[in-house]
Amino acid sequence: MSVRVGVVTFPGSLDDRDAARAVRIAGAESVSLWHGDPSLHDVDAVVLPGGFSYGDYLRCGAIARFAPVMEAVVAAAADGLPVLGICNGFQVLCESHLLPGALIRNDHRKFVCKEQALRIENTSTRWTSEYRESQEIVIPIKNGEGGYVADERTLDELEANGRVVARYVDGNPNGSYRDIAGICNEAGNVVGLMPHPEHAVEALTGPGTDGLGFFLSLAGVAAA
Amino acid sequence: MSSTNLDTVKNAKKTPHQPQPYAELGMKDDEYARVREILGRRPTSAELAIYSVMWSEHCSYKSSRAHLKQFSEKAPATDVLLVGMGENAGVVDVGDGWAVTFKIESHNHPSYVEPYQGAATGVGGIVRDILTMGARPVAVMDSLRFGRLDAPDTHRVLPGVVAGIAGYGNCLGLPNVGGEVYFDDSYAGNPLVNALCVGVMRADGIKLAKADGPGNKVVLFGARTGGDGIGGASVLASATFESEGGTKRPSVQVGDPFAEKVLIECCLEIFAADLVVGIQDLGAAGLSCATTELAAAGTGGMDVDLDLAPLRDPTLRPEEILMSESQERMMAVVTPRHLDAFMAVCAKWDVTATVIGTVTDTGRLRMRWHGEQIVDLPPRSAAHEGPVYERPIERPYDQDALIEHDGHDLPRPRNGSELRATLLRLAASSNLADKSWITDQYDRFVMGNTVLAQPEDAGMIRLDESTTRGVALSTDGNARYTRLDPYAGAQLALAEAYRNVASTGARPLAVTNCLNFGSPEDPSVMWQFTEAVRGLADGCQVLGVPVTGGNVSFYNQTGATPILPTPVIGVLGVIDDVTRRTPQAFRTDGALVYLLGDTLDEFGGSEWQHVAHGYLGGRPPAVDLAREQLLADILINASRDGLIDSAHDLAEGGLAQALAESCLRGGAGVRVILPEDADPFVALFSESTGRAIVSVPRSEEIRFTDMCTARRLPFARIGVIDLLVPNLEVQGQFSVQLRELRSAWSSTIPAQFE
Amino acid sequence: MARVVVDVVLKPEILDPQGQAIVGALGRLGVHGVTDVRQGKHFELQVDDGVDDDTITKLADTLLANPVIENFTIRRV
Amino acid sequence: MARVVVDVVLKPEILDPQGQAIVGALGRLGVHGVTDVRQGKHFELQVDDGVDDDTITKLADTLLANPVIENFTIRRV
Ligand SMILES: Nc1ncnc2c1ncn2[C@@H]1O[C@H](COP(=O)(O)OP(=O)(O)O)[C@@H](O)[C@H]1O
Ligand SMILES: [Mg+2]
Repeated sequence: MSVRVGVVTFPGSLDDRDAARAVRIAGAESVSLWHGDPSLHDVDAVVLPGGFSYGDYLRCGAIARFAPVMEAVVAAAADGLPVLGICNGFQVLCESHLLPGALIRNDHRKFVCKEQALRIENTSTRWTSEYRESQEIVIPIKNGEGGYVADERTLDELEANGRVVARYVDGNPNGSYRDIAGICNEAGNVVGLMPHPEHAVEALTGPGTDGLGFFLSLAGVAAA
Repeated sequence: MSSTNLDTVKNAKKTPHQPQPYAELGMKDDEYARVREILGRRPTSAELAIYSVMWSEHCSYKSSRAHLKQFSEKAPATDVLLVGMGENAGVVDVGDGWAVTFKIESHNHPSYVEPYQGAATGVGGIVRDILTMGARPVAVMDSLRFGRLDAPDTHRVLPGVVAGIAGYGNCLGLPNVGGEVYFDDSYAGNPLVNALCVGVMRADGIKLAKADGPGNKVVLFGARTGGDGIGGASVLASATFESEGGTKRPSVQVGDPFAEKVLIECCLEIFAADLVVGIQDLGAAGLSCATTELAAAGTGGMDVDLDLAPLRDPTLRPEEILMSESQERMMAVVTPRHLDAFMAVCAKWDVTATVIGTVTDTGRLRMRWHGEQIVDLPPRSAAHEGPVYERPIERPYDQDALIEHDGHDLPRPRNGSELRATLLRLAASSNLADKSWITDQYDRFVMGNTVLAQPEDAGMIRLDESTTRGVALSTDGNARYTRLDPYAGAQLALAEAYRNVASTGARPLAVTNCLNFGSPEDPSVMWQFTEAVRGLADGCQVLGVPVTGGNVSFYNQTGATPILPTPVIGVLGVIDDVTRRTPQAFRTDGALVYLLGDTLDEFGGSEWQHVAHGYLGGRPPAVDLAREQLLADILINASRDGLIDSAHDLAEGGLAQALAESCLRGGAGVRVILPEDADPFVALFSESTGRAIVSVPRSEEIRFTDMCTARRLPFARIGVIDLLVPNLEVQGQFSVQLRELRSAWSSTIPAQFE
Repeated sequence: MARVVVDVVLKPEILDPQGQAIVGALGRLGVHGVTDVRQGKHFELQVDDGVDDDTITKLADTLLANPVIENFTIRRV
Repeated sequence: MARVVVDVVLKPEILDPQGQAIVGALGRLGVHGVTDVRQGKHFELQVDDGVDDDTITKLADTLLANPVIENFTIRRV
């Protein structure tokens, strides 16, 4: 039986289709989860996709955090359910306190969409085991509020425990502290990532297929 | 508001001589007289509101309608058009049961007043037009014109416009796949913001804007109606900025892209369940437009209870409700049987939906307010029978002189080092420079179907992940050419968009257009306009691509000085296998670079004339539409048969700029050998049309050249790609390192705004 | 050195999608009794003592607020 | 009915690119003597009389501000 991955749709989610497609291309089954439904329908993992939930008018992810589905996600994450938050999903994870820190307005104050190089620094999470240690990948980044911030202590702690999952290389696109592109929780099942691996799963429509590893990792780990 | 000072139909009959502010609403004496004649009495103030906005230039096309007819009269025979001009947007059959709808529209004046919101709501409006046809919007493009790059007003307007397009389009989740940005003094004080949207549907899912079936319910859904944008349609779009003065600024519409995103998903669910008889978006002229147009196109009558319209501001008067341009609203006609299901979908998406009326067969649009009749009119008279003007037309007095002083004696670069400097200077000029400071603010990946996006010659979108079928789109317009010869200028814009689409391997199918001009009351502007329309209609006939719709924007001027005449033409093409698309980048080591087409000494209106000498004169490059068709055929066949690795059309800046762009895009060097008999300056910088450069892998060279020979397309082998030596080298003339070229090309725009 | 606060709010007739989004979220949060929210911008300025009110008004009118759609208030604190 | 204002500002240690951009623009505008600008958010709430300060504090702390990066103040006006 293939792995079942839930993809949450909040009002204003945009990359939910792409995330579902990435899940399918990786050989898993995608299951749509609706923000207002508090059940996770027995999925093996959850993706919180990119977009502008509730318009992101107040603060990115601030309102989505209160959706009924998030209560279930928070509880299941504590029990080890793999959760990947991409872009807006990362913001939702921070607002929900599943991950430390916050994402603020890009330092250049513009939305930025481009192909971005990253280095994968932790390959032991549920979402990154397909990558080689220090592997450099190129996937799209697109955000207006992608600057990762946290206090020094938190940052030091993240670094010390290998919880920086991915770091920007060849230039920091948004002013993130310590070039951080993605982090995980202590257990490594919850990962937040600003760039978009789901837009790099087909050579035809993305910069390549470097993003597929996130989805393959999950399929592999869960199958093991 | 008490009903004592309410202007009812009864009251209007009793007080025929009561003075009415029709002039302030932009109506002429004879227009007002015609309304009285139609109604057999004076209009109520609500009726006056309806007629004044519906008969404004913006909504009634009163100055242009007589001329736009040519697009139908000269339309080429085609079986791809499922819905032609006259609906919210045209629909084209792209094969396999798929249909595509696309349209471009202007939001120039609002974008000057409030750049962010003006541009944002421009995107929102065109997206609703596409949605209304029953399609899922799948991509947007934007065609922009500003004053000089270093002008203070450009610094006020450009960042806001770009952020507004980005803010709205990105939040809707629509990839932005292309557009244009040009700078010219004539747009200082009157920028152009034209937004295009394309949507995809199954051919049997087309929806139309009609209120059919007496007894069916009229539902207003989406955002609540507020006091924003009141008078926008007639005041903002039909008068010059000056007359509004600095103090009493018109109110501006603020967009809510989140509300629109939800509205899109809600509508698509409603369409999928087949719950509407007819549907119309609320754009310019808001409820006035939606009710009159729906009624006019359907059974013919409608009763509306205006009290039921959900309001954001409870103090609004009925006239204001009718004129409000609040965004993110739609109107649907729903059978009583489907009403509950319709409402349930709206509730699921948290979209406010309210029945405000009923379809009738009375032939009258009737509205009530606080129990009183305030509107009773024949809807066609407002929607379709507005005034039509044959405005005076006069060729500008300076037109001959402009052509005669063709700049043939302007000093030209004479040696390799001067040619090199010219290449770098042009590449760094505002119109040719890298636009990624702008386009990097647009999401081009969302939805996962973007096959090509800016800076490619055309944007290309896969229709759906279940198919390899796709569409390609390009918008083009060269206002300097059009100033020199508006008939040719419109055709050159058409030809360029057509060529761009073909360069990617897609077959051009259909056309949309946005005609941006000065005041139609100025006979020389009207001459430019009519020449451009004639040129476009004739060009479409020859190329066999029908005009499916578009938009006219008049009164683009500062004081008495009009903008350069700017027809922006969008061409849509179809490709059955997107994996065969041809990109622009040089990418194959050792591949041979061929120049297709003929190069003549043509510099009228060229970028070189403009940049090197600040000059505009002469004739624009000659149009040869038969050649364009032949070139397109070759590009499409070569793509299908895998004969070429890259293609790039030649336009502003000529061969030199095209080579530079293909090199920079691929990070690949090229060694160019110009034809022996060629004048190097002309070869590199002329803007002759009907040309493209392609790169041909050595293994395909014979097949490719045989095809060109057989079809009699002139071709010349001009160089070879070198992945190891990152230079653009023109042998015997000069060599430029790509690093130097890239830095010249890519620093111009950031230097202004960072 | 003085501290000056400039608050910028949308004009009442202008749609405030941000405020609306918050009102919408309140119900889900279980907060009752908040009937309307408008969202604006808040600026805290450090100014030299010589800077007069006119200068700050000009600053607010040209840079901090967009007078086409926004109003502002100035407070010295 | 009461009006309550909540102002939210980034904590001092968090970089404020928008405030910095305004400081940068001041010079070009010819405004001198403004040495620092921080940009935050300003909320105007209409609340029923029964709503107490605790409720508003909770609202500010969970929804209007993100305490990881922001501080807030509450004023009844
Ligand atoms: N330049 C043009 N070429 C062809 N059709 C046009 C042009 N300008 C306007 N039209 C058509 O006239 C009709 C009314 O246009 P418009 O008022 O822009 O529609 P909307 O109601 O969406 O604002 C549409 O069908 C449009 O396609
Ligand atoms: Mg329309």
